[in-house]
Amino acid sequence: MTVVIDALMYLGYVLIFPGFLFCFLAGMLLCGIDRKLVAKMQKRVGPPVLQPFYDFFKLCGKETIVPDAAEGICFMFAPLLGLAALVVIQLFIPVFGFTAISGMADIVVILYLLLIPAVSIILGGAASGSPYAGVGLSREMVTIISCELPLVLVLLAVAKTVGDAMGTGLCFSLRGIAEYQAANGSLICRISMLPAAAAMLLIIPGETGNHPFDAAEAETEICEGLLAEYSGAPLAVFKLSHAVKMLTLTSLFAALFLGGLGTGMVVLDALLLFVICAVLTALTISFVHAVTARLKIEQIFKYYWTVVTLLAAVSLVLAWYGL
Amino acid sequence: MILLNYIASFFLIGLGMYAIVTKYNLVKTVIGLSITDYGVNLLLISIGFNPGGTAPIFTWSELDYNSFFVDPVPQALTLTSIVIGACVTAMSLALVIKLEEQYGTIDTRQIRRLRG
Amino acid sequence: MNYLGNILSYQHFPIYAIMVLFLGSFLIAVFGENRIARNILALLSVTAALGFVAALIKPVLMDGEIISYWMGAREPAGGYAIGIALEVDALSLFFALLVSLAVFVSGVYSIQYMNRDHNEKEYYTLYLLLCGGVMGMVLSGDLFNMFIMVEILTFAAVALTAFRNTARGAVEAAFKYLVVGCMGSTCILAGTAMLYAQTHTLNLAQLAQLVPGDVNTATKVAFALLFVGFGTKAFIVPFHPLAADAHGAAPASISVIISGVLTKSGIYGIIRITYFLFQSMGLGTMQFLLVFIGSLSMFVCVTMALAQHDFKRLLAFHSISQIGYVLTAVGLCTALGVSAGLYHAINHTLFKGLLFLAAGAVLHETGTTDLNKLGGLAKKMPHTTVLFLIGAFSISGLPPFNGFASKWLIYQASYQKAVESGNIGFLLVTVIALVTSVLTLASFVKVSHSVFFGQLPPELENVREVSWGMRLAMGIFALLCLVTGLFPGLVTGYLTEPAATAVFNVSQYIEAMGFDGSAAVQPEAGSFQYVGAWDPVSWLLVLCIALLAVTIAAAAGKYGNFSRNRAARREDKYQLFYGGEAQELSQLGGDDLFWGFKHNWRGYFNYMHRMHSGIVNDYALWAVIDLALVMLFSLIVL
Amino acid sequence: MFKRLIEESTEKSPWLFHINAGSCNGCDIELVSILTPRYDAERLGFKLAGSPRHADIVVVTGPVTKQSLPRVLRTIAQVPEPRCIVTMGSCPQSGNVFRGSYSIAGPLSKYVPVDVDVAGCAPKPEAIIDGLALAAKMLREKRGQKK
Repeated sequence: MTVVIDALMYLGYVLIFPGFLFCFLAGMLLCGIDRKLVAKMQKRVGPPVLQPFYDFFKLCGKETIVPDAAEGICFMFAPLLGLAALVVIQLFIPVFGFTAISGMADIVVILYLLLIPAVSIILGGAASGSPYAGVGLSREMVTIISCELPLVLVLLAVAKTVGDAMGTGLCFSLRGIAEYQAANGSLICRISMLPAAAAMLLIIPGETGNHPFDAAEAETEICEGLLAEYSGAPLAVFKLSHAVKMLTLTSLFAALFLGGLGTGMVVLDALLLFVICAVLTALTISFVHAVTARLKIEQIFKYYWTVVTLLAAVSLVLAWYGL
Repeated sequence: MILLNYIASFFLIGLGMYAIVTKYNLVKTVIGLSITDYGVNLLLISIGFNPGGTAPIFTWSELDYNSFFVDPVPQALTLTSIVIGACVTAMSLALVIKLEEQYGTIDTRQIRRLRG
Repeated sequence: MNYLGNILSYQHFPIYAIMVLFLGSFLIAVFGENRIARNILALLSVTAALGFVAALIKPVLMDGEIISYWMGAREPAGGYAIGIALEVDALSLFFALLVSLAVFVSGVYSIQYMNRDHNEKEYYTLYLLLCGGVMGMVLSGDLFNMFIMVEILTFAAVALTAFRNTARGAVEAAFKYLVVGCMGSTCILAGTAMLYAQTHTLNLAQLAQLVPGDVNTATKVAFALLFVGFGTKAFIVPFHPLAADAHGAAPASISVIISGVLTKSGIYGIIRITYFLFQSMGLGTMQFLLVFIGSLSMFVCVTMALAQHDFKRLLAFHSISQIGYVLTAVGLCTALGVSAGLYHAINHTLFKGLLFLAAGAVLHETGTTDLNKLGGLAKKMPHTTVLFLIGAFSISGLPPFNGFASKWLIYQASYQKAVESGNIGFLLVTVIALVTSVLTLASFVKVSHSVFFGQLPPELENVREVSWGMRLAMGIFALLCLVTGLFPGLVTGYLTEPAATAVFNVSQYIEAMGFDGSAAVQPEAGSFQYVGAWDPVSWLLVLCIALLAVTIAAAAGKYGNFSRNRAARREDKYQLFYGGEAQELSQLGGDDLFWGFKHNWRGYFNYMHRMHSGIVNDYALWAVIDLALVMLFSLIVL
Repeated sequence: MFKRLIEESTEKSPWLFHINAGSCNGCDIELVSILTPRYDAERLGFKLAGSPRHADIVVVTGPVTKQSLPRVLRTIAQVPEPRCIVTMGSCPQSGNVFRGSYSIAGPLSKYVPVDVDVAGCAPKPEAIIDGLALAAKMLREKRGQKK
């Protein structure tokens, strides 16, 4: 009997919270808030907050065209894989004290799991056979490389700080990080973590491929790159994935640096997480979008491997000497 | 074991490597390989040499702690090494012939289709 | 009956495993004219070798026994080992398992892969000679014997590199490999000679007993010579260009052996001399040497691979990059590090074998491996594509494949080492390893786009899927990639941890041969403790549930509702969008795909391109410089 | 319910793809101007898509020259159903001052059924938004017809 209840609970985690339903609603709302905020910052009225939902459902109702040159199975299956992988990452990221199945993976695993959605979009685009997708693929991959180095440094700095405090030297476990923060307050209160948090904030728009780091999906330049040949439902799934990725990265930030804010009640925590994610989105994605122009791909690389990496490295060195 | 032998054999090894590094002629490269081999052979044979020792031909019953003989193991090793050296020379010369056929030259500076 | 029982005792299995391969080689040389006889002989000997090695798992890896085998029953006399010995501890057997597995799969693949070549007889003779050489080397308990086997395998590898001697650059690659490889072999022999001069023995166990207590200039020089000699076999930096040349020219089944097995034999040699003969791994400087060379190989080769546009050459550079991971992990000198390194060694054999076989399949069907001439093969070779992708994901370390499991351990080991030793340098190693991993992913994205996705050039319209035998061989590797990735506990528990324990148990190794091992210096091993958590099976389960949910939702929403009418597909609607123009062939070449990255590093890339000049003298010069530096290093620190 | 959601959404999220068929750029600039803060068509869900595969509404400007005709038709064919075709400015509707020129193949309605004509040279942004909103309504009807 307990087995059945356990199984149902896990199914609930996957399907409702923090799985699909939460991802879908929260991600789409974040996307809507982002668009509204950018519009407000540009003195426009902007689309309704529910606009991403309209877009999603409209795309679901459109015809799906698979080009003759495309490899059909990969082309159609890649979006689904990417979405599923993203939702699974969201499952692993602890929601303050609520660590449903976070014990299964640590931060290095998260680092690699974050590659799967990117790889799936790359494979889908490559399978379409479009030369625009080829250019997009190249840029997407370079963006990933750019973000990887600072992200690695940030994660290592967090691991070191938490590990020092727990006496084990280093701690990769997400559950460990969540528990440490629940007991000792958020990591962002430590001096050594401030540059890391700043670096992480700068990484978020790059990882999600938002403006100004959206050279890979430059719609005016290379016809949205990897998505050039996608239409209808698969495109809807990719747009959804993009929204969920925003949620994932902002909640990863919350889990790494703001873990001490939890109230202990799951429903409240979920709401709190959403509010934090929205604030972070406004800060990192909308604001940066409104004030900058798109960077060229080699500028993105240079920016991440100099400024952001330096920030993260400072944090790591500070953490190394126990500040 | 005499220090001079060490010096001589390492001189030979060094000479061989010098030839491999500086000579642009394939045949000279092969000669360099051979010289390196000879250097090692000299090293091996001089290790086993005992001044005044007898030939190492005994049966178990004859062997006692007073017998003074040249160490037989390095000689066996040297024989093997000479054979291998001959193989290296033969094989590399065969390859040189093939290279000459395909590239029309035996200058290493022009045999560089694989690079980067 | 008793006699038969004696013959079938597992004590004899190591020599049988070596013998069947050499025997097969000679028999094929004699009777190999007949195609069927040749194939049966080759398959029989590789299967038998695999069987003999597999039969040793129980006593050696699980029960921890060390098999010592004196050829001709010549036991040591008067305290000195005169006879030739085989000594099989968990480490040797671990590598022997890798060898026999790779050899077996590559043998299965060869049967149909080589059917368009002439001189198949010579191919199989040399092939089995190569396999026997590697097998003999890892099972040997005698330094000179190791040298002989190294020579045999170098010879066979050189000959096989030049096997398709009409192919572009095959002979050139073989010659370069021969020159530098023989310099390496000569170094090994010189080192052996100098050790013999000091200790008057060639037996590894006895050397391990005598050498560390008597470190003088001669043994220090011998260390440098042996290290560089085995380094050439492992193709670690600065010997990596040779690997690239050799892999590019050799048949794919040989590339599997060279990258999966021959490089491992070099790593095996390095472990033997550093951990066992000189017992120097306790020294921080010695760890620095291994980790430094390993990290350098890791990074230099992955960047070199990004600049390649030949499928097999690219794979070759990646091969050395992964060897860098193995060497780095082994050089950390912790139980977790060695275990992680050996785990990565298995995985490297599996995924790199798979990738080379996939490259071979592409070459077999299309006749080229130039990334700029290929494209869109996924529609023509769907199975090969899937198998290639499994290999590519494995090597880039995407969960749940095996590359991730071992890399994950390596990151932990290096970071733990950094924290424990307080040395920030090891932290850099973790960062380099993580960045290398994502660069590896980048270059495999490039390959999959340039070869399997994108558009199909019209001249490849008639390409077909490869025959079942080749797919079977790739399938075995792919399955093993998945299994070793999904059950890391099984691999570490039964294979790598016993082997890692053996690495740190030098005195046992010495005593198994009847010598006194009480004085052996053993470094502090630490425990196999993980700082993170990774549960691939549960993860896969959750992913499957998620994927199922998405798929059901998609199916309910008529997701796959698109036109499958072939006749309609010629219409404009189903052509690619080219800004309004009619569809034409436009495939992005592999050369400069990651321009944004390369542009920022153009100084480095241009410099590397100039350095890899392709002139054999330069490579020989690197070898000499490397030797000089290592010699200086060992004279100072050892 | 799902069906109704889709039908509701179809009207509220029309994405535009703009084809210049030999236009003088006057209309093109006016089209972009509807997305500016002053007119902000994004509040109705309008968005410029990068690729015809993503679009719902194809906006054609220019008199459809002989050179551009096959490209225009091909691109329109690549837009997935349901789709609306909007001609903007007088050129694609009548040929405007270019009418009768040797190089003009237009008007566009000779080749494909045009749903909405927004007249003017160039049309006012208000007119454009009005026309596009009309096209968005037609999108919903078209979807209803298909089912």
